[in-house]
Amino acid sequence: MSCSCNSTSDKDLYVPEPATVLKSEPMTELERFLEFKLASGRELGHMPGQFVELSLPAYGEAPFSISSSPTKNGSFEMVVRQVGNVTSGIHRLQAGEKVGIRGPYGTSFPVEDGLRGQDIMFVCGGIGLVPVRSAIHYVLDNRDDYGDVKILFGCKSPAERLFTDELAAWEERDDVEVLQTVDKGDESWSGNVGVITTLLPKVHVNASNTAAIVCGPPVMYKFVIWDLYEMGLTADGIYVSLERRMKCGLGKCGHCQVNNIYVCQDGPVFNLGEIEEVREAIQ
Amino acid sequence: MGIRKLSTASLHAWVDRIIAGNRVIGIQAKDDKFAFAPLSAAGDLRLDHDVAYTPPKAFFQPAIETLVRYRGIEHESVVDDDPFVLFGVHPYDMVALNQMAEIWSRDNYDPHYMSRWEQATVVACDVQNVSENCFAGCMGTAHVKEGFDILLTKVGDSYLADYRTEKGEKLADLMEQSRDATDGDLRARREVWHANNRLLRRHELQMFPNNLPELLEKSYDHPVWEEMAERCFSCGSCNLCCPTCYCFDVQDDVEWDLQSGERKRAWDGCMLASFAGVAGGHNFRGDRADRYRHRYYRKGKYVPEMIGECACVGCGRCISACVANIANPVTVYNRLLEDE
Amino acid sequence: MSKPKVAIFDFACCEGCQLQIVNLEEELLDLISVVQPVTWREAMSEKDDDYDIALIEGSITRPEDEERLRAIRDRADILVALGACATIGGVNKLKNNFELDEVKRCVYGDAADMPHLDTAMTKGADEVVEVDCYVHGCPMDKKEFTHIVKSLALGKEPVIPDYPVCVECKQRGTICRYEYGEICLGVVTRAGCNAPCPSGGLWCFGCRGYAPEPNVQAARDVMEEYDLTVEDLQSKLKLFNSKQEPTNA
Amino acid sequence: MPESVDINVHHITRVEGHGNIVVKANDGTIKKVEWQVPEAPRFFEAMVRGRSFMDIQTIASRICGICSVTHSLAAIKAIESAMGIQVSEQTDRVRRLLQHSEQLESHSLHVGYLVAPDLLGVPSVVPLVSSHPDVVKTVIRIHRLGNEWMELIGGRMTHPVSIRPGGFGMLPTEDDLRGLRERLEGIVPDLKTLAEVVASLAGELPDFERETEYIALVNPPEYALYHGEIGSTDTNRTVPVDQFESVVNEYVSPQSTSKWTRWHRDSFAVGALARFNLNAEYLTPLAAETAKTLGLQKGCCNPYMNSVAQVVEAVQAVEDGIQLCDELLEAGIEPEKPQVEPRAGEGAGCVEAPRGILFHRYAFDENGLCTSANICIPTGQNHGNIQHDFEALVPQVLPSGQEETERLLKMLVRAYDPCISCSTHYLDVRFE
Ligand SMILES: Cc1cc2nc3c(=O)[nH]c(=O)nc-3n(C[C@H](O)[C@H](O)[C@H](O)COP(=O)(O)OP(=O)(O)OC[C@H]3O[C@@H](n4cnc5c(N)ncnc54)[C@H](O)[C@@H]3O)c2cc1C
Ligand code: SF4
Ligand code: SF4
Ligand code: SF4
Repeated sequence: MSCSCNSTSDKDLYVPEPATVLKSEPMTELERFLEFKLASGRELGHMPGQFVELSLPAYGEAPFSISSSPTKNGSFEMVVRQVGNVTSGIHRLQAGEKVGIRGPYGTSFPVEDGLRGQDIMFVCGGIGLVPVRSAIHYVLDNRDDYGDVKILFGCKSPAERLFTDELAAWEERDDVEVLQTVDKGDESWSGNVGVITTLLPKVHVNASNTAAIVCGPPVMYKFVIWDLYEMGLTADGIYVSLERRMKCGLGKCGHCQVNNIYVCQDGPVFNLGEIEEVREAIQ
Repeated sequence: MGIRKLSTASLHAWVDRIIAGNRVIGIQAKDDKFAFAPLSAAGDLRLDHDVAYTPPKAFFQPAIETLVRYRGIEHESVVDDDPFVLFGVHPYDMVALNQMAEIWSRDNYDPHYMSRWEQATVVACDVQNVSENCFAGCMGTAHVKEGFDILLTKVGDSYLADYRTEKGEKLADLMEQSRDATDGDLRARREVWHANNRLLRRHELQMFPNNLPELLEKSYDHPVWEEMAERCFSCGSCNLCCPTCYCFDVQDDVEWDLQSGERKRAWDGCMLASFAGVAGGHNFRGDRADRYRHRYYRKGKYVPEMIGECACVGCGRCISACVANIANPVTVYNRLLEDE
Repeated sequence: MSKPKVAIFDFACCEGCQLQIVNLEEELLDLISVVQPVTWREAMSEKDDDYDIALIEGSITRPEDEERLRAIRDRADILVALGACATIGGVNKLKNNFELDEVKRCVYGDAADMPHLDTAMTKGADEVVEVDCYVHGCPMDKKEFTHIVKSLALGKEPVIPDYPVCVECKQRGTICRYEYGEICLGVVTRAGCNAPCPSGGLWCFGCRGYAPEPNVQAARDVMEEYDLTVEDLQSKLKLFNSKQEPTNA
Repeated sequence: MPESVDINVHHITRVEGHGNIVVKANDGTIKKVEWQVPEAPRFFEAMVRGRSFMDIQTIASRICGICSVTHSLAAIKAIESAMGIQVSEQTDRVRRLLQHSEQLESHSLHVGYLVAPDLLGVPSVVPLVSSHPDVVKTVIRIHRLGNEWMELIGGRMTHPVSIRPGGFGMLPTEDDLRGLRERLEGIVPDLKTLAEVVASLAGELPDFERETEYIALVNPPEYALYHGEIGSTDTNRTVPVDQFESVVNEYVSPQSTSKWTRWHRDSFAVGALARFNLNAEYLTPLAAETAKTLGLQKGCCNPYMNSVAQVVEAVQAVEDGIQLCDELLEAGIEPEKPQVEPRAGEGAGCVEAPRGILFHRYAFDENGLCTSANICIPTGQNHGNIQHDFEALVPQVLPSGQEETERLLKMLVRAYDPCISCSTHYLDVRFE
C-alpha cells in the first residue's frame, strides 16, 4: 500500500485537472455509471482501491473510488450514487461534458505485489463492489498470478445490484467462484436470500493462504470480520476500505480522521491488522 | 543577526518607520480585550496585552479564504502573496504557528497557507501580562526559541530585539537609537523567561506534556468524556479559538451566471455535530462524548504522534471561550492522571 | 431550462425580508436574470398566478391566511419560507404566550369582540403547509438569500449551516457576549447570519431558530455561573422561539 | 358627464403593507369612497408585556422593517425616559447619525422605486432599468449608501442591534466616520441628479390641494427629527412629547373600526411634507436650495408633494450627517459601556420616522419588565387624512373616468408612503 501523491511546493493540489465524460448511463435507480478521460490525455495512473476528488464547479467536490482497473487504458470509470448535491450534479452529466479531477489519492489493495500467489476472496456489500471491482478486474486480467478467486456480493434487493452483466460473466468463468445474495428477494430473484454473512459458510477457504478484501456499508464490517476470523483468517490477511466524510483528500481538513489515522492518506484501504486496535475505525 | 536594545520611545519610532513601508498587523485593544488588526500608528500597539482574542493563525489561515477560482471547468489557483509584518505574537502562539507551518507543509504542501507564512515577517514578543487562563508554563511554551524573525523582550523600561533572520534584519535596519545588548541585558532577559515560566501557570498541569500520549492511550473509556460532554453545546468555540486547530470545510460559491465562482475553505471544528457526518445521515462521531474525546486526543496524542509536539500550547483561549466551562485541557488531563 | 417563475407573498410581518431583496441593489438585476418575478406586491403592479417558486414572508395568524397559504402551496412547485416569521413564527409568536382573548382586549379594548379582529395562534408556514426550503433570520440575510436562489436555479440543495452562531462569532473575532455577563442564545441558535447581533453589540436572540440538537439543558445549567437565572434564559428563548420545541428550558 | 365607477383595488401594490381602495359611484353619485387596511393585526402592545426593558427595542424594531431604526430609537427614548437615564452627547449624536441613514434609505427607496414608476407611467422599476438606466443607477447608489450607512452605525441593515438603553453596544470607529463622511460628500452629485429628475417630472404630479393640518416635531433652530416638541400648522402652541395622547386623540371612526387621529380638525397629516411645512426655514443650505429647485414652498398642501419633500429631506440627511461626523470626529470617539439598572416608571419617546412623527410609551415595573405599552404610528395618523383626501379628490377626478380615478387614488396613497404593517399593530378596518 503506497500513497501515490507526492508533495511539490510549486503546484496547487487543490486545482483539479479537466476530464471529459465519455459515457454516462444509469445503472440502478440511484447509481450511475460514468467513464472519463483526462483532457491532457495522460493516464490517471491509479491502483485498485484509490479514489479521486471529482469536482463539479458550482456544486463542489466529493471523493469517488475508481471502479475500473489500471489494466484498462485510455479511460477510467466510476459509479456514483445519488445522495446529495455533488452526486445529483454528476447524475445530470452527459457524455462530452467536463468535470475536474484531483488525484488519485490514498492507498490501494495490494494486488500488485502483496497478494500475488495468494487465494483472494472479495466480500462486497452494495456499492462496496465499486472500488473492489477495480481489484477484481486487475486480478482477472493477471489471473495466473493468483490462487483461487472468490467473489461474494450482497445487496439489499435485486434491483440494487450493480454490474449484473459482469457478475454473470464472472459466474460463467470456471476460474472464479461467485456467490451472491440479497437481503430481500422478489419474483425476479431465484438466488440466495439473506445478509452477506450467510454466504460465508458456503465457501471453503484455505485460511492460511487467503486474503480477504472487504468493502461495504459501515454496519457490514464488524459482522463480516467476525465470521472471517471464525473461518481462520487473521487480521493481517484482511483488507478493508473505509469511507469517511472528506473535504480535501490531502490529509489536512480533518474530516476523515479516525483517531490518529487520516482515511484519505493512510487509507481508504487498510490492512485490518493496522487498524484493528483503532477505536472508531470499524463500528 | 544580533540583539539590540532600544528604549520604549525608540521602539515606537521604529514601529512607525516599519508602518511607513509595510503592511503591519499589530496587537491592539479591542473593547477590553486585545486583537490583531491592521496597525496605523505605533501608539495603538499593545505589547502589554494578555492574550490576542483570536489567535494569529487567522492571518495565515483566514476564517474564510478562496482556494480556487473557476469559470466553467477552468480552475485557477488563488494564492495570497502580499507580504506583511505580524507584530506582537506571544511565545505560545509562536510555537503554535511553528507547528502549523510544519503541518501545512509536510506531505501535501499547502500553497495557500504556506505562501502567507513565507511572506510574513513575525515579530514575537515575550509576555508582559498573563491572561486569566494561560498555562503555557506547563506546556513549555512560555518562551520560544525559533520560528520568529524578531523576538522582543521587555527588560526594565527598554526592549531587547533579537533578530534571527534576513527578514528580521531588514526590519531591524530601520531601528535608530538602539545599541547592542550587553551580557547584563541578556541576563535580564533570561530572568524574564524564567519568571514567565513560573507566571504563565494559571492552571497547573500535573505532568509533562510529552507524557500525554501514553496517558491518553489508557483513557479511551474513562467516564470523564461522558460527564463533561453532557454540558457541551457542540458550538465549536474551543476549536475555532485554538491556535493549533486547522480543520476546514470547503464549499463552492457561484456567481449569478451559475458558471463561475470560487471554491472557499472556512474554519471548521471537530466539536461541531455534523463534522464527521456523511450523506445519507450516518455520523461517524454522532455522540457528543465521542467528539469531546476526539478533541483532547487530537491535542494530546494524535498530533503529537504526527509532529512530535503537544498540540496544546497552553494559551487558555478554549477555557475562556467555552460557555459551558468544560473545555479546560488541564482539568481533563489532570483528572485522567488522578484516576489512573 | 427556462427561468423559474417566482411569486412573493407576505403575511403578518414587518416586510423587512422583502426589503432585503430590494437591498440587493444592482444584484436585483442579476437575480431577475436567473428567476422571473411574476408577482411581488411591494415592488411591482403586475400579478400572475402561474409560478414555480413561491416565497412566503410572514406568520400565519388568521384562518383566512391559512387558506390563502394552502392555495399558494397548491400552485407552487417549491415553497420557500422567508425569514423568522415564516420559518418559525418569529416575534409574532410572543402572542401565543397569552390568552388570545386577553391580547385582543389589551390592544383593542371594547372593540375586541368584532369579528374582523379575530386572531388565531401564530403559526410558522410549515405548521400549515409543507415547506421545501427555509431562509432563516429576522430579517433574512440577503447573502444567504442569494445563495439559496442560485442553488434553486442550479437544482442544488442550499447549504445552510447546521452549527451554532458561536462559529461565526469566532470566525469574525467577535467578543463573546458571555464575557459581558449577558445571555446570548448563539450557543443554541443556527448560524448562517454571520452573527451580526453579537458583533453589533447585542446578544443573539435566536431569530434563526434552534440549531439541530440544541443543548438547551446545558444552557440551563450554565446560567448560574454567569449570575443569570433560568427565568432570564426562558424569557430570551421565548422571544423568537415561543411554542416551538424545545422551549421548556 | 355622469360617471359610474367601481374601483376595488384589493391590496394596492408598491406600498409597504396591505391596503385596499374602494370607490363606488353611480351616475355621478358617489356611494362609497374608502381607504381600507386589511393587514393582519399583530398585537405588539400586548406582546411586549412581561418583556425586559432590554428586549423592547428588539421587539419594537419588528413593527416595521422599513422604519426599524426609528421604531428602535423611539422605544429606546421611551425606556430611557421611564428609567430616568440621561445619555451622553456622543450617544445622542451617533443616534441622530443613525436616524439620518434611515431617512436617506427610506426616502430614496420610496421616491426611486415606488413613486418614480408612477411618474414615468410604468408598472414597476424593472422597465426603468432599460428605459432610464442612469436614473436607476443613481437611485441605487443613494439607496445603497443609506443602507451601508445604517449597517455601519446600527450593526446591520434593518433591525439595528447597536442601540441599547443608555448608549451604544457598538460604536463606529473614527476611521469608520472618516470613511462615511467621504462617502456622504461623494453622494451629493447623485442627490442633485435625483432632484433634477424629480423636478423635470414634477409636472406629472396632480395639482390637488386641500387645506390640511400638519403635525411634526419642532425644535428651533433645527430641522427637528430627533429632539423637540409636537408642533402643528394650526397653532403656535407646542406640546411636550410626554403628552402626545392629547395631540393624536385616537378615536374610532364611525365609517371604519380603525382608530383614527385628529387634533384641530377632522384629521391631520404627518410625514416629510408636514416636517417641511413646520421646519422649512431650518433646512441645511443645499436642502433649502433643492426645495427651491423643486418648487416646494412652505404652506404647500398638495399631498402628492410629499414625495418631493422626501427628496429635500434626503439632501438634508446627508448634509446633517456630514455635520454630525465632523462633530463626532472633533470630540473623538469614547468607548461606551451602557449599564442600566432597571427601575419602575413610565415614559414616552418620540422621533420623526421617514413617514412622520412616531410615538412610543411604555411602563415598567421595578424589575424592568414592561407592564403596558402604547405605540402611535405615522401611517396610522395619516389613514384618516388619506380618507379625507379621497373624499375631496374623487368628486374632482371622477369625470376623468374609472381608470384615471384609480390611478390618481393609488398615486395618492403611495405619496403618503404608508407603512401599513406598522400601523396594524393597533389598527384594523372593517371591509367587505
Ligand atoms: C474514499 C471514498 C470513496 C468513495 N467512493 C464512492 C463511490 O465510488 N461512489 C459513490 O457513489 N460514493 C462514493 N463515496 C461517497 C461519496 O463521496 C459521497 O456520497 C459524496 O461525497 C456525497 O456528496 P454530495 O455532495 O452528493 O452529498 P452532500 O450530502 O451534499 O455532501 C456534501 C459534502 O459532504 C461530504 N460527504 C458527504 N457524504 C460523504 C461521504 N459518504 N463520504 C465522504 N464525504 C462525504 C463531501 O465532502 C461532500 O462534498 C466515497 C467516499 C469516500 C470517502
Ligand atoms: S487546546 Fe485550548 S489551551 Fe490548548 S492551544 Fe488550543 S485553545 Fe489553547
Ligand atoms: S466550547 Fe465548550 S460547549 Fe462549545 S464545543 Fe467546545 S467544549 Fe463544547
Ligand atoms: S445573531 Fe442570532 S439573533 Fe442575530 S441574526 Fe443571527 S441568529 Fe438572529
